[in-house]
Order: sequence, then structure tokens, then C-alpha cells
Amino acid sequence: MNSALHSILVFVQTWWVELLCAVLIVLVVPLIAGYIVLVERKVMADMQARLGPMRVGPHGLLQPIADALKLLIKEDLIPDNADQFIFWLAPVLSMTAALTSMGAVAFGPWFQVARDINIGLLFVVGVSALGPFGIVLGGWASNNHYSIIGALRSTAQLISYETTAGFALVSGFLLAGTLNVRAIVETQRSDHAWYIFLAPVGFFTYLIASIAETNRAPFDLPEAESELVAGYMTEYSGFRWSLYFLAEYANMIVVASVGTTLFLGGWLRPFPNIHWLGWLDAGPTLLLALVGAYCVYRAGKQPARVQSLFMWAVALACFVVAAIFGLAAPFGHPPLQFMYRGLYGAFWFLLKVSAYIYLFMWLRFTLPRFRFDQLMRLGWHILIPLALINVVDVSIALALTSEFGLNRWLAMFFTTLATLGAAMLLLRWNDKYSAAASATLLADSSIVEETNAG
Amino acid sequence: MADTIHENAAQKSDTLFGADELVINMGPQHPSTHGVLRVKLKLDGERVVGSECVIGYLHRGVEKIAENRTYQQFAPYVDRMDYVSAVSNGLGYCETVEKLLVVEAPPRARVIRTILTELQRIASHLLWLGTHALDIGALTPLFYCMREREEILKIFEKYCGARLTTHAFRIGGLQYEAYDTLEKDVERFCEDFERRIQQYSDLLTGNSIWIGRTRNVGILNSADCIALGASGPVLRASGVKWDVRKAMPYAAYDQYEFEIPVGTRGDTYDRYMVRLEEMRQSRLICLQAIENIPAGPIMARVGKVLKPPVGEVYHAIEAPKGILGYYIVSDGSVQPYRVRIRPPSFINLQALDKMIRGHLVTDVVAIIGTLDIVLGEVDR
Amino acid sequence: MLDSIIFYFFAGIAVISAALMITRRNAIHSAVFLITTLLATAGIFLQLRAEFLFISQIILYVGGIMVLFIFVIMLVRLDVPLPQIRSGLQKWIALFVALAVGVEAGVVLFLARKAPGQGLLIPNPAPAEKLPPNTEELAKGLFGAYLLPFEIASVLLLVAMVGAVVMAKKRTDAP
Amino acid sequence: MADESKAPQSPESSQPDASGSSTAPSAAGASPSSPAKASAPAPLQIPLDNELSRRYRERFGAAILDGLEDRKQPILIVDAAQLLEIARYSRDEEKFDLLEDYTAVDWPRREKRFDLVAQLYSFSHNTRLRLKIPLGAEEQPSTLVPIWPAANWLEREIFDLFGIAFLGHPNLKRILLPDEWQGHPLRKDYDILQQDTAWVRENLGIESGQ
Repeated sequence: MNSALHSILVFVQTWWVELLCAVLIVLVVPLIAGYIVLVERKVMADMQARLGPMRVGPHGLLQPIADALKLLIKEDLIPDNADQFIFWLAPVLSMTAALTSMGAVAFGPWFQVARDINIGLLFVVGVSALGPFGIVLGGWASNNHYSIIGALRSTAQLISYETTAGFALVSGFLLAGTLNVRAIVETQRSDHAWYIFLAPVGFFTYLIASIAETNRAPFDLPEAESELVAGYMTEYSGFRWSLYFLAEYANMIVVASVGTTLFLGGWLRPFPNIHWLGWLDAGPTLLLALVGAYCVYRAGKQPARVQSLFMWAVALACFVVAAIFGLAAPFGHPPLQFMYRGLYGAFWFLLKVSAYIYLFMWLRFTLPRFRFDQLMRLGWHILIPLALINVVDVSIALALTSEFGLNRWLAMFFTTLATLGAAMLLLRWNDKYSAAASATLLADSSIVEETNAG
Repeated sequence: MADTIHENAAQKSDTLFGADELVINMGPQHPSTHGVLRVKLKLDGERVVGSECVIGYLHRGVEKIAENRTYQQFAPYVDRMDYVSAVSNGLGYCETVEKLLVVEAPPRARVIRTILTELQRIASHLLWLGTHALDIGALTPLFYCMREREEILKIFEKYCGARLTTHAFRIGGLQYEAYDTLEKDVERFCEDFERRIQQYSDLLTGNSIWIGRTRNVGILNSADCIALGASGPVLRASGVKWDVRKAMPYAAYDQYEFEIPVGTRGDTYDRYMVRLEEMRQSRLICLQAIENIPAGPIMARVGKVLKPPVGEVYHAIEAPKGILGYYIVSDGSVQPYRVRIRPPSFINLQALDKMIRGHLVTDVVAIIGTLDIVLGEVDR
Repeated sequence: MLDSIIFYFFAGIAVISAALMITRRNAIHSAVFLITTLLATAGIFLQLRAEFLFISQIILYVGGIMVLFIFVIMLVRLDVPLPQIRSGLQKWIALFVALAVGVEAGVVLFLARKAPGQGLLIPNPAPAEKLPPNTEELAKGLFGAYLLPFEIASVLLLVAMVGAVVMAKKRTDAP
Repeated sequence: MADESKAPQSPESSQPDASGSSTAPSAAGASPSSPAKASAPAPLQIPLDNELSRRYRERFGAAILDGLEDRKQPILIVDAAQLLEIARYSRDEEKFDLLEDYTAVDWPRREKRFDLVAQLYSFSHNTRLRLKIPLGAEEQPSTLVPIWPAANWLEREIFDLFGIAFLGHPNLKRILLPDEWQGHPLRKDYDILQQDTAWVRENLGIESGQ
């Protein structure tokens, strides 16, 4: 018994940084997710010519906390005919999958839970593949037609698009030659290129698949409120519902992080090897200073004293952090230097992830929703073949460079062209097919009519 | 041998899935039935094989009320039928009673009526466009549409003090003279609106997801339209170039030039295009109308107590949703003997079953949206 | 020590949920416990530093196959009791099979103890940090020594897939 | 109106234009059945005598009970027994392809209690025609659904609100009111405050809507 305790102690002593990171993720991600919701509402409001939440806190800044409180104190409802156990289990499963998969994501060079794990990104993809269980089981346990249809749709969608995402990632893995997260980022530095430039097709297929995987518009069919009320979440309310909700946003962070790591250079600044762009290193400092200056500018215009005080406080905080960043860090001694590099990497990483998520939001407010058969057709008839062809083409390019010493960029350029050509063919074929499909649909409906009449 | 295997497989699949028909209830409280419509859908998988509408949740007995009110007292009630185009309802009612009385509203009143009614048509179509786009999953057009609709409602508010159920017209003409800047307001709105309508078009018209969701969805050909009595944009989208405003002009429509947009396939996309173009045409009518509003009285000389001579009259106008007809029988007393309202939504909704057969549940939502029904009018 | 704690933790979960999986009446509950079993097994792989195997187990069995299982259960509604063919012999056959499997497992374990280095126990495992990335090792094994069996298995799977499609496809040309 | 029994039984029926409006032509002869007042310049209701009505009379003879024009709108009063044939003729030969509206009017004191009123419209001629079908209280007219599918819900509405049952209707049940509702609200003997209190109590759990 003693030895068991001892070994646990040793474990904690060895891994305390990682454990701290894990606790931090569990504690902070829900908060971040809440604020992503706020940002989303603000972005949506901006695109739709309105203000968004304004009441709770200055510019609605405390809205997520108010929402969370409201959800926590809501009545905990379980429908009578629901399967109690699974109804309880499903949202937990979704949330667990989302948070666990975050373990292998590296937010900057030193913030990562599972650091030495050599399957790296594969871990993220694999564990987040557990998410569909939460959805499908939740939909089934609710004992409601809308929920079941939502759950079935969702499962079908997730499975098909995970395949696409997997193949798209393979093209990146091939270029990196490793699955380890840090190694992937470092190879992008040594290759002098983010992989979005070397494998653009891979990136775009991953982009689309990642939107579909997180059930975001235009692929938000499982929870299409105009058709299925709220899909698999119809019977959920209060805290359980918020678990699903958080899982969705946590998943957004995960897929955006994976995309960023593999295709957008992770925590590297743009053009990491070009020295005259070195001033970009001052990016975090500059940005913080700018935010601070803006707050000072706005502080005078606030209608209430509290609000202007708040603005001053934010400005002060920004300036202090900017000063630490800009002045102290480069001259600090090694541990400080280490932390500086970590924060600096995290800045670029989070900036890219934010841009990625912003793109999600932008698409959501611009595009109508797909129909289920169209979604499936897009997935199986276009994206999966395209991703497969892309994998083959990237391998060919790699073989050309390593075996025949062809210039890497040249090889990539031609194979990308080939992939795009294949994509055009696929699209044309699909158009023909979909025309035929809708024709059969109409023919079918006339049959249905006749049988109904007869 | 191979054949028998095939047959077995076919039979098996029949017993497994074919016999498994699912009946789901859409509504009456469903986010995209636009009110309290309930549709019972018989599904084979996600495919609709049959449907039944259950309506009447909002039935208030408007026609019965009419028999117990005087002609003037009943006028505000019609606003509550199609509550998103109250002005059109009022126009139809007032003109019908005027026909019954054999009076005519003075030219100035007719022109102002036309302007307001066309603005109402735009407002109604805007609301339709926003909610229809929302049903199909596009969130943003709704807010743009509401923004423009707000401008129209402001004009109504300035004119008669009410925004939604306006009761803008009176039997015999108008109660209120046009306010000073009416022309300017309408002109400013129309100038803006050209650009704005382009905005919606940019968001939706060429969008391949939008086209995918609406093309060949809910096709209703012209023969079916006429047989089922569907009217308005639904009829025009199926290729019938017919509009009450042209066929049997009322108010001041005979003075203005405008086109009747028609579709070719009668699908949801065509209906969208037709309504979009109708908004443009309405804008043109408004612009023509404000150029020259004749001077003169705004009220024909009708008494305080209306006692139409014995008889009956049927009069129909082109409401935003379709033919809005009033059939009024007078027994010579101050109260109508019978008021029958032909509600366009009610009759258009009949076509739903034909339109959704063979489509997916998702399309049902799009098709309910494209019919542009208002349950207040369906149930009356 | 820590390793054994982790091992017994996962092994315990795996055994208990396997038992629950068999005894549950509700098909979905059974599926959930099967998932738990598979996840626990994956945990044991991880404890053995077989990371790639761990993640393959999760992606393929849990993320792929089990989702489809549940899908099918939901579609076919197995929880509605079907008239099952029950035979009186069933109990005895089950007992016999269980005994046979038990004996076989015992024999294997016993033999493994006899031949060190060949069976289940590895006497002097290399420390985990020194192991080469096992993705690569696995790839070398699959595409090197065991290429032929690997390819045969692939072809077999392809045949199964095509067969399933052919059987499931509705005949559209039927009158 | 066709005959005396059709005219509404109200005291004002013979008084022309009680509103006192000068714009309106004084509507003397509010009904052709009161010839004493027919001296005014433009009577509102005159017997219908045009090509159309002649064709109908020729074809159906006695089944066309009467024809008149009220405020320039043509009305044909037809026999319920031949309704289906007349409807089919109207659609096929006269091209009245749109059944714009179909409703009923209750005249409780008349011998034939109901009037069914169909508004027809012809796209090719751009004309409207109103068919009125007098109907006894217990009479069951044949359905128009085979001719104009639009009649489906309209007939259900008439059935719901007037209690007129149509023969051969594919799905004749209440449409606006609940299926179990007692009474037909648009009948004149159904008071405006009246309601099916038993139904309201059972289904809504309240004593009365008033």
C-alpha cells in the first residue's frame, strides 16, 4: 500500500507541470468556450447590423457568466420515458471526449499535457472520434423522434466527414514525416513553409471536414432548429444541455488547433525564417499596446463612470503585460526566457486558432444549410475521393523529390494541379449525378402518389 | 439462382425498413411552421409519403363576428387576419364595401391607398424572405429584411399611428390626409431599397447551397396550381402570367406600369425569384405613384351610418399572398348579413400535400416557407 | 508499481464491463458496456506503451465499428424482443464452449511460463523511453515481414465490403 | 334575387340606400322582386341576359333556376341536383378553370335554407361567374372535388361551419373547429356568444371562454 502511495507521489512529482496543464484545461476551457459564444454573438450582431448582448457588464462582457449561472440553476429535467442512465451518460461522454482530446494539443511550445506522446495528432483525432457517442446515445436515450433523427443524421455525418478529415490529415503527416505535435511544427520551420502552401488541397478538405465534424453551419443538420427543433439536444435542458454546448465549442477549438498545427505552422510566426520580418516578433507587444491605447481612447467616451473606470483598468492591464513582454522577457534569465517563448508561441497559435474559428462564424452567418442528401453527396462523392487523390498525389510528389531530386515546390505545384483537375472532374460528374438523382426523386414521388391514391 | 438471392434480399429489406413507416407531428409548436400549423407527416425513412394539415388553432370566427358588427366596426378585424399585411386586407374590405354601396373612393385616396398597399406588399415579402431564408438555415438575411421592413412600418406609423394592424383606410376613402413628408419618405425608402434588394440577392441568388436547397423542390406546375386554387406568387412562379392588379385593376393600379414576374418551373427557387422581382416592381409602382398624387378630397361622401342596398358583391385584390377575396351579402341593415373572406393562405396551404410528397423532411420546412402562409389568415 | 495499479484498474474495468455487456437485456446498454471494455483494453495498450495500437483501437473499434453497431441497433430496434429460436441444448453447448476456451487459455498461459521470452511475459523489457516510435515499428512489421497476410486480409475485407453492398442494394430495375 | 322567398327578411330590405349618400346612385329596386321601386335610373340588380347565361340555359334548361346581375357581377342560380354536370361544363366548355371561392350563406327563414356560393374565374376570358345553389336543410350536394381539387378544404370548411355534408368528398371532417365540437357557428341560429361549453371544459379545463 505504501509503495503504491509512494509511486503515485513520484508520478505527481515527475509530471506536475502536465497535471497542472490538465487541470487548467478542464477549468479554463469551459470559460473560454463561454467567451467564444459571446464573441460569436458579437460577430453575428456585427454582421447583422445590430449590437448583440449589451446588458450584462460593459458591452455584455459578463454575459457568459450570467448564462452559465442561469444554466446551472435551471431545473434538471429527465423525461419520464428516457433511458435514465444513458441520458445521464451521453453529455458527459461528449464533454469528456472534447476535453481529453485537447490533452495532446500544444498551445504554444510549452503548454501541452501529453507532451512526449509520439502519436500526437492522431490522439486528438482518435479521442475526438468518441464525441459522436455522446450525440447518438443522447438522441436515443431521449426517446423522441426528433432526437433520434438528429442523432442518426449526426452519426452518419460525423463518420463520413471524419474519414475525409483523416485523409486530409494524412497528406500533412506525409509531409511532416511524424505524428508528434512538436516535431510537426518544427519540420514546418525547417521546411521553410507552412503546409497549407505545400498541400493546399489537403488544407481545404480538412477545413470543410472540420466544419462538418463540429456540426457547424452550413453542416449543422443534426441540430437544424428549423426542421428538427434542436436535434439530439431537444430533450436536454439546463446543465446537461450546457455540457453539449460546451463540447461543441471545445470541439471547435480542437479542430482549429489541429488544423493550425498541421497546416498553419502551429506557434510559428508568419515566415519564421525570414530575418527582416523579425519585427513581427514584437507582434504580441504591439497588439496589446494597441488594445490598451484603444481602451484609453474609448474610456473618455463611456456614458457611465463605472464603464470608463473599467476601460482604464483594461488599458492599464494591457500596458503592464505589454511592458513585461516587450522589455523584461528578452533580457530575462533562462526560466523567464523559457516562459517568454511559451507565451510568445501561444500568442501566434491562439491568433491562428481565433482566425480559424472566426472563419467558422463567418460561414455560419453567410450560408444556408445543406440538405442531408446533399451533405452526404458532398462528403462521399467529392470530398473523400478528393482527399484520397490528394494523399496519392502528395506521396507521388514526395517520391519525386526524394528519389529524383525534383524541387519540392515544383513537385507540389504539379501534383496540386493534378488534384484540382480531378476535383473539377468530380464536380462535373456529381452535377450530372445529382440531376439524375433529383429526376429519380421526382419519378419516385409520382410512384408514391399513385400507390397512395390506389 | 442469382435471381432468388436478389429477391430474398429485396424482401428482407422490405420487412426491415419498408414496412417501418414513421408518423411525425410537425407543430403546432414547431419553430418553422410559422405559427400554429400542425402537419402530420407519414415518413418512409426521411422521405415524406403522405401528410395531413391540422389547422384551426387560431380560429376566432372572424366571419361570425362580422355578422354582428356594423360595416365600419368590422374594418379593424380584417387587419388581424393576415397580420403582416394588414393594409392589403383593409384595402380589400374597404373596396368591397364601397362596391356594395356603389360609391368610389376619390382619386387622391386611391393613389395613397396604392402607395401604402405596395409598401405593405414589400414589407410582407421582406418578412417572408427573412423567415424563409432562416428556415433554410441562412441567419443573416432575416435581420437585413427586418431593417428594411422597419422603415416601411415607420412610414405606416407616421401615417396612421399604428405599425402592424394599421386600419389605415376607411370605407369611402381615407381618414387621414397624407402627412407632409410622405412622398419624401417613400422616395428615400425606394432609393435605398434598390441597393438593399441587391444585397439579399447577393447573399442568396447565386449561392449554390441555396440553389441546391430550392431548385426542383416543391414543384407545382401551372395546371396543378389552378386546380388547387393556388394564387399569387405561387401561381406566377409556375409560369402563369396573371395578377389581379393587371387582370381586374382596382385602386389606382391601372395608372401605373409594372411587370408581372413569372417563373418557369414552379419550384421553390422560382417562387423566391418571383417574390424578389415583385418587390422591385412594387418599388417602381411606389415611385410612379408618389410622382403625381392628385389633389382633392380623400373621402367620398358616405354617411355616418352605412346601410348598403340589398344585394351582394364579390371583390378580390392581389394581396401579397395571393387572391384575397371578400364576398359580402347585405340585407340592407347596418350589419352585413354575411361576410365571406377568401383567404389566400388557406387555399395555398392546400397545395402543401402535393408539393411535399416524395421530398425529405428538410424540404417540408422549405416548402411551408415558400408558400408564405400566415396562420392568422388560414384559421381566421 | 504504478504500472500494475494502472493495469489492474483497466483490466478490472474491462472484465466487469464485459460481464455487464453480456448480461444486459437492453441492446444499447450492452453496446455501451462493450465500448467501455474496448476503451479499457485500449488503456492497457497505452500502459504497455503501445500508443499506436491504443489509438487504432479507439479510432477503429470505438470510433468506427461501435458507432455503426449502435446505428444498426437503433435502426433495427433489437430491443423489441424478437421471437428467438431457443433450444434446450443451448445451455450445455455454452457451458462446453466456455470450458474449452478456459482450458485453452490455461494451457497457453502455462506454456508461456515454460518458455521465457517467447510467450506473454517479457523478462527484461526495454525502458519505455528507449522504445522506437511504435508507429514506425508497426509499419515495418506490416509492410515488411507480414506483407502477404496483410494484403490478403485487405482483399478479404474488400470482398466482404463489395458483397455487403451487393446484398444491401435495392434492385432499382424491379417492376 | 330569384324569388320572394330568397330576399332577406329584414325590414330595411325595401328601403333604398339608407346611407343618404349622394354619390351612390340611389339604389332603388334593391331587389328585382320589388318592382314598385324600379323607377330609379340604374337598378343594382337586373336579370342576367347575356351570351353566357343563354348558353347555360340552352344546355341545362330548367336546372338553371335563374340568372341575375348584381352590381354588374353575373350570378347563375342553379339546381343542386345537376351541380356536378354544370360544374364540369363550366370548367371544360366555358373555361372557368379556377374555383376562386366556395362558401355558403344561411337563410333560416327561407324554404331552402342554404345558398352554396361558388366564385368561378376564367383565365382565358378574364371573367368571373358566381354560381348559387339553393339547398334545403337536409340536402346533400355532390362534391366539387373531382372538378376543382381546390374545393377540398373549402367544402370541409362549409361542412364545419354550416353543417352541409357533401356527397363523395374524400375526407369530410371538420377543419377549423375541433373534431368533437357540437354545432355549426355560421348558421344564423348559432348565437355569437354560444359555444360548446362541454368541449371547452373538457379540453381546455376552463369554464368558458367568455
